[in-house]
Amino acid sequence: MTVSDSNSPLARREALRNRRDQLQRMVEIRGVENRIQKLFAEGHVRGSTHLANGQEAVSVGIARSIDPDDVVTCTYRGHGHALALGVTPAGVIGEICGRTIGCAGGVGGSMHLVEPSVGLLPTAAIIGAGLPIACGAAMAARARKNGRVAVSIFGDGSANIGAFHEALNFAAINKLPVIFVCENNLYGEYTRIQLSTPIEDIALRASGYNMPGIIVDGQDVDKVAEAMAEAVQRARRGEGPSLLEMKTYRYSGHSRSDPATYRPAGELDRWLKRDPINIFADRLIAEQALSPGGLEQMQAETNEAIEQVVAEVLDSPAPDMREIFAHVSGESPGGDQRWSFWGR
Amino acid sequence: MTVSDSNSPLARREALRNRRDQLQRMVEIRGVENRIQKLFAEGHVRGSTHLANGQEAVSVGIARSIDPDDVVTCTYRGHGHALALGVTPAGVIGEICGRTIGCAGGVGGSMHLVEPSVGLLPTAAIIGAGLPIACGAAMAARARKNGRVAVSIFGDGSANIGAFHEALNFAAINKLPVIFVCENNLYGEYTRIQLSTPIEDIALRASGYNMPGIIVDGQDVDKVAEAMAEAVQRARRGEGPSLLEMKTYRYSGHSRSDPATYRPAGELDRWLKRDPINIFADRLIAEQALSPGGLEQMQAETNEAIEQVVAEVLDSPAPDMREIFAHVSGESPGGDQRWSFWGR
Amino acid sequence: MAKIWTRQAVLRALDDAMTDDPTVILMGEDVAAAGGPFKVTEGLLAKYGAERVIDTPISEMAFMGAAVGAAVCGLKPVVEIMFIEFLGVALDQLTTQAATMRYLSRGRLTAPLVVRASAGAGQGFGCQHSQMLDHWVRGTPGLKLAVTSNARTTYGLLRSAIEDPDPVVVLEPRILYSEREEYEFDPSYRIPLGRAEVARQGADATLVTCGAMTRVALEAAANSDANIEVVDLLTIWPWDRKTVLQSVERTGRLVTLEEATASAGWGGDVVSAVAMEAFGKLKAPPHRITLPDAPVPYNGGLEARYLPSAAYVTEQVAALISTNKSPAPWWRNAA
Amino acid sequence: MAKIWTRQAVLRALDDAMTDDPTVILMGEDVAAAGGPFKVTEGLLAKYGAERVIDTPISEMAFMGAAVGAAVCGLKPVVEIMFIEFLGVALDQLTTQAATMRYLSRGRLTAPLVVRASAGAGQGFGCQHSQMLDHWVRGTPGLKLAVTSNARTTYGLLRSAIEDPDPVVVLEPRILYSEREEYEFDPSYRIPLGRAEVARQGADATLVTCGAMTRVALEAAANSDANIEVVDLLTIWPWDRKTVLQSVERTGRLVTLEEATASAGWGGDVVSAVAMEAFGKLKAPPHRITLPDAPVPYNGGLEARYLPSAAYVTEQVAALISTNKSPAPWWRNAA
Ligand SMILES: Cc1ncc(C[n+]2csc(CCOP(=O)(O)OP(=O)(O)O)c2C)c(N)n1
Ligand SMILES: Cc1ncc(C[n+]2csc(CCOP(=O)(O)OP(=O)(O)O)c2C)c(N)n1
Ligand SMILES: [Mg+2]
Ligand SMILES: [Mg+2]
Repeated sequence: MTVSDSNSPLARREALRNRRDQLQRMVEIRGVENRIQKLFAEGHVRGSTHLANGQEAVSVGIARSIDPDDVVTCTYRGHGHALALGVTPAGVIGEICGRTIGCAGGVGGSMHLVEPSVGLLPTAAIIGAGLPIACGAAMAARARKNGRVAVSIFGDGSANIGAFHEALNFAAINKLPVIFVCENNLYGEYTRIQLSTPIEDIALRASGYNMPGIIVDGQDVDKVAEAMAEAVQRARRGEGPSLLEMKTYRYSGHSRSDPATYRPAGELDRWLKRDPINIFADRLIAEQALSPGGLEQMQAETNEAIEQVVAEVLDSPAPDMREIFAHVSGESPGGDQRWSFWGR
Repeated sequence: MTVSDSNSPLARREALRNRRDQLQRMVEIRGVENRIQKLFAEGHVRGSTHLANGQEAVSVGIARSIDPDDVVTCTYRGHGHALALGVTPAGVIGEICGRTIGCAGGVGGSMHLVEPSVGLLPTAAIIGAGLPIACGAAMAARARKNGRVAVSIFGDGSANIGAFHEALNFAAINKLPVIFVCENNLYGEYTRIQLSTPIEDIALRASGYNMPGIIVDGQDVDKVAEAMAEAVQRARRGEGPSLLEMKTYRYSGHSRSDPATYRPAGELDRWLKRDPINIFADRLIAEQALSPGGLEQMQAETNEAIEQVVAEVLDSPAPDMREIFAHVSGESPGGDQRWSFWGR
Repeated sequence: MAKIWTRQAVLRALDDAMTDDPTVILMGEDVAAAGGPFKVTEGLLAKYGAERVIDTPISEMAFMGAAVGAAVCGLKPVVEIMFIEFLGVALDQLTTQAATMRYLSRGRLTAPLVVRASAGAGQGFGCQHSQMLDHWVRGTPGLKLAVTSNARTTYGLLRSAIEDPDPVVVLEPRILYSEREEYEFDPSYRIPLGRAEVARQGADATLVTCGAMTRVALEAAANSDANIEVVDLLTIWPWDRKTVLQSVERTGRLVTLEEATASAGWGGDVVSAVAMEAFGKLKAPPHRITLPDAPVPYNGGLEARYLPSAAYVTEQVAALISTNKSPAPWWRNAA
Repeated sequence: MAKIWTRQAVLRALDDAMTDDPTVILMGEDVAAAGGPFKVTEGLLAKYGAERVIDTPISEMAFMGAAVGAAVCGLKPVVEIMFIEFLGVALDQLTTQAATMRYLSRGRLTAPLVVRASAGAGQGFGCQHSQMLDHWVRGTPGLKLAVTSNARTTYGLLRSAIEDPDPVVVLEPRILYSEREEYEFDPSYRIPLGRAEVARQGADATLVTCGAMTRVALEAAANSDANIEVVDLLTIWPWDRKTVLQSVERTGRLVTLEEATASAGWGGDVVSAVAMEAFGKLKAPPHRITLPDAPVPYNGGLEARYLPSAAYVTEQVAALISTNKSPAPWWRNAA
């Protein structure tokens, strides 16, 4: 079994109904991130990459709580979310390696993952850009009266950019079905949150928009999913947006070149003790949905499958030069591939 | 006695120590605004003008609580603030009529009043622009350790723009000596606040920045001044920024062409009953600082003086064509006029 | 034929587009209940309801970004930026997000939104409310940029912009809103994006222009002893090389008339393209008439001098034709 | 002489300026404690303290605006915009507020701030982190805009920018940070803003360029059979007409090499100015080498093709000289 291509993004998404598959997806995210770090060292990755090891419960918790028809905007730190939402490991790794097999055909790169069939708009490299875009997706959903919601995922540091404020206010005044998910991993680049933000909990800001602001344990996939489900229901009922703050942690530095020496001693270790994969694996074992030792086996299998994907990716072609000109505008070559949300 | 040119902006500012002069300044603002409306109808004013009748207590309350060395940023609705801070009626009316006698030499217009000698930076025509600029002025003051503060004045509608959020956060995290003054006159252009903002009190948003947020009766010049004085002291003590929300009302429409038909019946009347000039005049009479009938006499005298200023302005020259090219950059003609804050 | 105000043409184009296509929505500050700061959306709220005609908070980033998201998800948002300067707080959503949507999704997602913005000088709005600023957007791959020049082109360009599959910016010279012309609305009328118009035929020189400068150019041509061809670019990105080149090949002389400083104006692009492709056909150096390198002044006399007048344009073109040399701008001596 | 990295030149320029002038402060995301995302401010926090080297929240509008206010009140802020694209959320403060401060106050107030931004393609950062975007700023009255091309010009331009009485944007091609050259720091060295340099003398054609394209131009010239003069513009607004015109009058041919799409690039302005003023001296049409009208692709092979290579430039210039016709760009056949 390979982790990828046997499964479509949609099928991968549907699989998340199963709790064991949720764990497997978290393991997959961890494995892919680790492998990308290695691919970078091996010279297969250009520019920058932003890993999300440690934040897997947020990704999977969100993905399992919304439908593939719901729309998601997200940032450059998007590998985990893309995988959780359904993008295949080949789609992610392929994109990061600049191959046609990548989810953006290799012209986007690590910061621009995309998969319309599971609701993922191109992840944005500009801080704050995704929040207003999610508002617009929510407007479109409401206009269609189809009960769809939009989710915007961003970081703690991004809660200081103007677009955050404008989007939350805009969503609140229009009672839009949108859920703002702040992944508070305590750092924006190399700066700890208390040096950039005069409050500890981003969720507090929700009150300035008369919107619920909920603090969530981002290391527990069930807690994430519960909080999400509640916000999603609220949105679907027409009661408007919510701000969820996921307390989480990134194990790696900000980007590929960051050793994260700015972190206080012991902080990483404390977070490792609340590793989201371990927490969930232990719970599944308690639920008898996983046998003791099952996690280790799952990890081994998954990593092996990822190796196969990597081999496949590295074997696969780079885009043709003509792709430079394709899909720039409606007049460009490339043909009409238009995805129609909710038009199916 | 003319209201203008016998007095420098600085002298006019110093005069505000006197309570009777404070009332007179409020009366002057009202008179100038009314006269500008007429000047517009008479064809002497181009573009747009934004009057602040009804908001005079905010202007004078702020101006009397800070020193001429403190720095102020403000918006296109700035005639009243400029007059209160010390700009002469000739400086204001002259600018609005595009004459060299205007405080920006007639090249700025109604939205761009300026007078460095009393701390007024050019008023900005872009919503939100003044808030970050005030933060910078506060940084410069702190760098000089001179105890100066910066004040940024803006409207309720402006509390929804990204720059508001970024500036408040920036000021808070840096504990800058800056006071954010929101004139909540219930409308942003033709839109009532509850249609653009999901909360009633802008002051509430201060909590998102761990900053005091104070609601102030903006029709009472003493209340405005007290709240300002407290915030200014806090800032001078190094305790950081404050957000003050002045509850006030503009009697006119948004700009010269707006009849303000969107206002609910009776609203204007209710506010007129709490007219800031009457409130303060009554108090001065009670304090025996003004004789009964003193207000009417003051109004008559002031309006007469304003007429003289108008005559003077309309008699005064338009700028020479060469002013188009003056002061564009350091290489432009116009000579070095550089004002040095705190360098005196 | 009726006399039509340009602002009526905006309204009519929006109205007709909303009738034809139920996915068209309008967003902006005071566009709904108040009928628009320039009264170009009057009556649309009553006709189409609050889900389609939407007053926004003062949050250009929010509603520009919302337009991107709504467009991707199947609506056709038409956003009003009241004065083009306000794009300075929201440019990212347009040039970085909307413009790359199709590219990054390999054609699977597009952002067919329209940004309408009033722009330009002449009315005493001062230096922060009087610029064209097309250079902020021009040349961005994935976007289109048009400028209206009267009621007819307003209608024709707006209808095409709203039907375009990509993000389009339409600059509406504010000064034209209250100008009138004989024009009969035709709901099927379109001006294809990317196509220029020969607004007046002539043999001695090609005067390429757009926006409010088009009427200046036409007046200049009418008052000129020379026989001047006037080309209204209409779409300034991507612009119609063919029409311009054909005209210059006929006249042998190229003059651009731009409401922009020289280093920001589109004329550099047009002149250089013509120089590259029709060098041998030019009888005289190409010539640009632009604004001086200074902010827009408020005072009426200064603003009138700051903007190219018809008389000045006539004079400049005449000098070019008679000397086959590029004449100096008026400020070379004045400044 | 020592081998100097370009990033060291940034650091040294900032360091020397801060030593010479106690009003110089630095602001930006991670410029202080972390020494800068590109490590060009390392050690400055320790040396000058937290009041002068300031880490900011992710709030470009706030710190760009704060720079304006601080500059007006007597400081000399040097702001880092990590990637020039981020200016898309803060452009207003620069082009509308800072740029009009002097004008609106009739010379009483000025905003002598410097915006340093990394810019340009070549490293696989993708289409939202790889543009030059100088067209957002170019032509704005009251601003200046320079582009560095190596360690020496980085030092010389930055020192001048910091000493300039007006707001200056300095674009630093990111790809150059990790390039080295022989250079000896001289704390008194300055490159006056507005002055171009003849980087290589030649007689057959003038190749005008700037930024990372300067080394491409020099390599192209070195590999060419023709004798190509290379002019490094350095300041692209306002740019040095005299140096360019003198060169073109000598060589009779003008080629611009721009890291921009044609409709956004500065070359249109340069070509049109030269065409206006030196039309009779041109032996061949002026020619522009630009990027194709497409976003910057991520894949390494595509990005390398997307950017003009030295070989391509050599070829284009050779074709121009041999045919005295403007050669077609590579993509005319490829696309
Ligand atoms: C407008 C803008 N400013 C700055 C950046 C550079 N930048 C990229 S990631 C980042 C930190 C973001 O921190 P946070 O929001 O906490 O997200 P995290 O990376 O922790 O997931 C910054 C400053 C950017 N991409 N866009
Ligand atoms: C960025 C920006 N967007 C929109 C405008 C247009 N505009 C000018 S005044 C105004 C309303 C402002 O309302 P408020 O902040 O309440 O101030 P008030 O006019 O009531 O004093 C608007 C939307 C602008 N100048 N700048
Ligand atoms: Mg973070
Ligand atoms: Mg208001």
